[in-house]
Amino acid sequence: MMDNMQQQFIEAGTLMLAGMVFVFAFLGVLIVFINTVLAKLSVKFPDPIVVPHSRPNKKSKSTTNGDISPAVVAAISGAVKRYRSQHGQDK
Amino acid sequence: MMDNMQQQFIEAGTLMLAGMVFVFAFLGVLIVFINTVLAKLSVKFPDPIVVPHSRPNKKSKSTTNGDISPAVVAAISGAVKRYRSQHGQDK
Amino acid sequence: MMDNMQQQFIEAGTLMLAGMVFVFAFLGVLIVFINTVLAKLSVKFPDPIVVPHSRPNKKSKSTTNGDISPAVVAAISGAVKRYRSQHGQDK
Amino acid sequence: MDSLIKLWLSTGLANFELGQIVMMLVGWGLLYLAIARNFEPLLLLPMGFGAILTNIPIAGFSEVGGLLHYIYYAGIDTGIFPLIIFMGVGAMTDFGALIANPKTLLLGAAAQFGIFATLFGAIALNYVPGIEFTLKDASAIAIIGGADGPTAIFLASKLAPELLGAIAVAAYSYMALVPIIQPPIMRALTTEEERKIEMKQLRPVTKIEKIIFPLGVLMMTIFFLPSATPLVGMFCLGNLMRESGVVDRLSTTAQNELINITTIFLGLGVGSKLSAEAFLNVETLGILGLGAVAFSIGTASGVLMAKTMNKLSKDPINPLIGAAGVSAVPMAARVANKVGLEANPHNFLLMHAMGPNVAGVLGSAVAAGILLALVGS
Amino acid sequence: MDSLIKLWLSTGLANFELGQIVMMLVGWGLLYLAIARNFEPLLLLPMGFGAILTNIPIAGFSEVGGLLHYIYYAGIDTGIFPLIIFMGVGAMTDFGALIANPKTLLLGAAAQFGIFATLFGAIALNYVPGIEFTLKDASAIAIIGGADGPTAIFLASKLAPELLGAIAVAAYSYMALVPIIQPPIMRALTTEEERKIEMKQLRPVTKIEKIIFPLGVLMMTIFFLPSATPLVGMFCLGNLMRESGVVDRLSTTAQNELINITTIFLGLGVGSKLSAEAFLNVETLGILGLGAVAFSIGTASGVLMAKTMNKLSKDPINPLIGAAGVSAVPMAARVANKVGLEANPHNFLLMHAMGPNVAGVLGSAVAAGILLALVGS
Amino acid sequence: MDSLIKLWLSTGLANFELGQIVMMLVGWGLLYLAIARNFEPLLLLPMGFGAILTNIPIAGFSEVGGLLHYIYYAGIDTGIFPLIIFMGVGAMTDFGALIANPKTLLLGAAAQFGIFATLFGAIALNYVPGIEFTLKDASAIAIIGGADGPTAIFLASKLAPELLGAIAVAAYSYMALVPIIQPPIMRALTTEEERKIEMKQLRPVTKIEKIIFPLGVLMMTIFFLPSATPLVGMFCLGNLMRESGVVDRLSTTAQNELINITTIFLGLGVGSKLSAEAFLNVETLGILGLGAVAFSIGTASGVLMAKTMNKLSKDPINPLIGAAGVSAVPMAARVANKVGLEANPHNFLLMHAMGPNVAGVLGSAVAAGILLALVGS
Ligand code: NA
Ligand code: NA
Ligand code: NA
Repeated sequence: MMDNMQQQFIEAGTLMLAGMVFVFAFLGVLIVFINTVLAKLSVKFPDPIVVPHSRPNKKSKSTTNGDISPAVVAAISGAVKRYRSQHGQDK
Repeated sequence: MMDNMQQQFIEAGTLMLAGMVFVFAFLGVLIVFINTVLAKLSVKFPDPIVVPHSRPNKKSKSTTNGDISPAVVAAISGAVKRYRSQHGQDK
Repeated sequence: MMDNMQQQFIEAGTLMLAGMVFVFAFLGVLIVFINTVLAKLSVKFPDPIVVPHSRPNKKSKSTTNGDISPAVVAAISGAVKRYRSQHGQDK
Repeated sequence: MDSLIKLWLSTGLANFELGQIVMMLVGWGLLYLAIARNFEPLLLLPMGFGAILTNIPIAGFSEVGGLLHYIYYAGIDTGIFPLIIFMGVGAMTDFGALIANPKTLLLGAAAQFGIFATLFGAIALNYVPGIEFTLKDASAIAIIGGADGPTAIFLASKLAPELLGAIAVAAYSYMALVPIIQPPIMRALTTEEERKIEMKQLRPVTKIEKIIFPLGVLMMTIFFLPSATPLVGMFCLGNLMRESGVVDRLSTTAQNELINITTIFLGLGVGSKLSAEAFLNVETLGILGLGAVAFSIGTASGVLMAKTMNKLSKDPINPLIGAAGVSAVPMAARVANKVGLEANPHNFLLMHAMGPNVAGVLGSAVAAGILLALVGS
Repeated sequence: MDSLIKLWLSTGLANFELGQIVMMLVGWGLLYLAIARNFEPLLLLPMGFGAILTNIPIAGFSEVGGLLHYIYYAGIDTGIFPLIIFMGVGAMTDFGALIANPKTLLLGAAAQFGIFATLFGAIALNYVPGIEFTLKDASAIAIIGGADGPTAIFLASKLAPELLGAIAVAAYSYMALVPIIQPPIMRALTTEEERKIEMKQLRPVTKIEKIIFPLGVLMMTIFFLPSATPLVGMFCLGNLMRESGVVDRLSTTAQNELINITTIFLGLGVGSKLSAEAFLNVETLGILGLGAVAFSIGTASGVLMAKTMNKLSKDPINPLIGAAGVSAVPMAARVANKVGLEANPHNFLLMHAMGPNVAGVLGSAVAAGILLALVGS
Repeated sequence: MDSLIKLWLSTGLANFELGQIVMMLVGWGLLYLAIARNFEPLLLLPMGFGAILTNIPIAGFSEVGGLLHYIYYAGIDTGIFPLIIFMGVGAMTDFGALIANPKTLLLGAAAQFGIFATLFGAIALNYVPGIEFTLKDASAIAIIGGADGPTAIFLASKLAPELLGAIAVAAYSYMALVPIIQPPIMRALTTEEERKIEMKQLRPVTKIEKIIFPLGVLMMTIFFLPSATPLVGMFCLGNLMRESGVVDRLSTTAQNELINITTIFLGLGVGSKLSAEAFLNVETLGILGLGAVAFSIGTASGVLMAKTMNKLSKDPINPLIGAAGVSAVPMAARVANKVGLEANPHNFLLMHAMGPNVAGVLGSAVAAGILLALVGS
């Protein structure tokens, strides 16, 4: 039985060693991948420059219902501002 | 065969009796439960007093998309009021 | 083997013929169905005449969350218009 | 030529049997009721469609390899679909009105007399030649009086699967007919004065009460009636998800997409039991008749119980809300409200009727558990 | 040390077979088409991903106990996933344009010649050494000409499951290529004058017509072609849920969450059939070639039919809308609109092309039913 | 009378066994933690409920024919539910912070020492009488240190299904306890100066990088560790659906309805493994103890690694973000941010901590793959 325990400890130790080496190696290679492949790709295919407020517009495409066009959003924002200034309310 | 019918009627009658007694007993105990346990709990853990319009705000959390902040809702309500008063429209 | 091929060609040809005849017959009967049954029904049960903006109202019932009442929509539209005219912005 | 004969032999026209034609007309009738009359369309539309599909000659929808076969055996024979629906209904149910006025639980109890009286009636129908209901059959039929669709389907799938189609048709049809069946009974059993009774406003109910309530119901069911725990348990799970406030995204999904998806398949699967052999017999007529009786007795019991309580209670109780004890949420509560308004235009009974209404859901789940425990094994 | 060897032996690198590498590249190619070229990404993205997963050495995705194994046998082998998708597509389809101009059904019929001509071509390919298509194989391949994904997957799963992967790849790839394949054929077969033809505005269609239409289609299918009722039936159920207006929550779920969930799993499951043994052979080349032929013949048949009808009809018909008869909704209708605008900038054909477009969906479902009836058993 | 005895014999009260009562209390405890303490309620609420249901006497929820039996064998024994959840998590994960600062992957790697040290500890526990963990058991227990629920459930269902309940309870409880377990360790291992370190703002990450990243991770897993491809593959599929931008409707569904539906059933199914025989033994105590150890070691390893890197790197690295390497997304990152703010109110570490946080998810999926590869067969 003690033999058995010793055997198990050896197996567990080997697992620990092999496991940690592998995890570091794997994620380490991923670092190299990011620093080489992805870095090159980001230079070669930069994001198109977009007017800031067109981003949320594109995101909202993914929601299937209840889309609100940016114009309406702008109008609402304006309404909020005026409403606040008229009512002197902040929250 | 008539014997069989009689037998079935007895079974059905017993079921009816046992069933109604049980249903009343069960829901009756539930009344006691509400009047004792729940009543005590409601005294011991009263709802926190909340500003009325914070409720809908909390509800809207559960919808994952398309949330509108309370400030915007307030602004829209304001806009609605002004719009109505300007246009003399009611529905 | 060549016999077999010839046999297959005959089968394929029959399929082609029977298939196209059937497809035309089927969709042809459907034309008759539309021109007779549906035409009569549309005369007998015309759509109720509705005020244009009550339609979208009814549609919006089907979306379970985030409904906006037509009054609010009208108010928002109004707000948009005023916002645009005030800011001279078009997009 | 050979091909044309084969094509002809594969048409429906060449293979129709009379029973299939009749059952297809039944399916059409259900679609008509759902679409033109707005009879419980969420279930009757897919169910009527399923009835049509299952009776198509040759197509084999309900045979091994057919779509409806898979749906039925995966979702209904196992009881999974009605239980998911019940979880969703639990997530949609607000027990506030019941907790504020717990006496209304007695109304929900009284209305279950519709179930047990019908059980007796179903056995009595065995005098009719051609009808031979076992006690299991009679129990499955009686549950129609519970006016609760998923409960009826769940119990029928356990006790009398061959009657499932007829029972579901009866249950949902009569639930849709609640606004027609109930008012005359309600008016006959109450006086004008009684119908005018206004009730005290309900007290506000705290969050902690709403959270503990489903847990208490669950514990009582575990202690006293384990056979009801599938139904009551899933119902309480849904209600706990709703009231706990910590899993709103699960509660929202249970109330919407999950219950919608399950409803489509439940309807199709139930419809697949509407085959000629299973439906076109004198037993179905008996079931339809008993269903009407069950609803009427349930309504009457609820009203009479409420009359009695009104006499004994210090706070006034409008007897009309007793009719809501049959469940059929929220239709029965609306009917009580409407009949009340006819007598007294300032009398809004809706919230008061919601108490017995949701009590009726619990009551019929309990009744189903009793039938399972005593007749099921 | 032992452990390291075991670890090495469990890597993919130590176990790759050539076929798996090639098929993984095919998977990558599909992802590229989906993401970079926007080729039917809703199906090709999960399908390409499934192709990669199924070819991972050791991982056993498509063996007993593997995820893709369960997905394939539960959803595709049974036909359930394509039928659910078809229900969702039905709930998204508006038959208004077709009902307003029923003659366009003939265009949807004509375009199905692409299917039957390809069937002939598939048999002819048996002259090529290494290719041996049975009549079932040929039928499953021919349905690519229907330009309808779920129909192709459904039929292939019934008639030739071992060709399912190649058929799905071909069907979706060519559907994505519609804007490239169709215009030259359309221009070659029409004159500038014909392309300029403006069509009469469509009459409004009433609600009752839209409700009865799917029911009429269902009845005709039941009478004349029961083997097509799984596809047509589920399509009509979806459309009825949409148009009836009484089950909006079911219709919304069928069009959104339910079809989305099913699409993810359908794509993965179809991708799992892209194994080296099943895909890397001369038959796949044949299938890809035949697919292109099928689309071209279907397009040409539709255009020629429209030309003929334009000559015979009192109301002008722009032959370009005939090309939309292949289905590939709504892409083919948009292509017709675009080619029409090139010839006449005031000519908006989109709504007119939607008629033959949805007629093509019905047409290829009917064609699939015929093939199942005559070749399936 | 007979009927009453039968009814009594069918009550829970007449049939309770002690173990069931204790396990029901465990279920109540989980509900309490979920609702009152907000401990990972999305899983612990359905799981606690499942624990109550499975221990109801007579009801047979987890026997053949019972709801939880179907849920467990269809969704958890097959591994399908955790994989669907992982796909949804992938669709919710933004790898931007990780790509912008790839060195943080080393922190995610270091924190996995919590897993492997616990494996050693689990074997050491075999000295305790009554505990006999095989290497498979030990591996399944150790994965608790990965602080990732679906990974733990997936691995336990493969390596030690009889321990699944205890492992899931431990994993989710400690994940909820992250804000209590981690800060003391973080403070003990860092100096005030180190905690004040401000990090350089992250560079913007382009769309192409975010699209290629999950594909690169997938390829590496295929090459080096196929046994991890179910977990990593589904995660990358979800992430690709998110970042590709061409299948937004699939991505939205994967992040919302699909993951919600699966979470309800996963919780119920895991709860069904909380039976007295499986849970009420000294092994469970061992597992709970080891879980705490695993979290602590993982946290410490991450912090120490970050300290070392800070000394070697030219850009400053705040050692607190190392603690986020255990995953427990996004709680651990928030804890790092909070402890950082205590030391320096202008120091916002949240985005910086997201890098090691998502790296920890990959790290523990890789660790799970290693354990499957070396111990699984
Ligand atoms: Na009831
Ligand atoms: Na087509
Ligand atoms: Na981790």
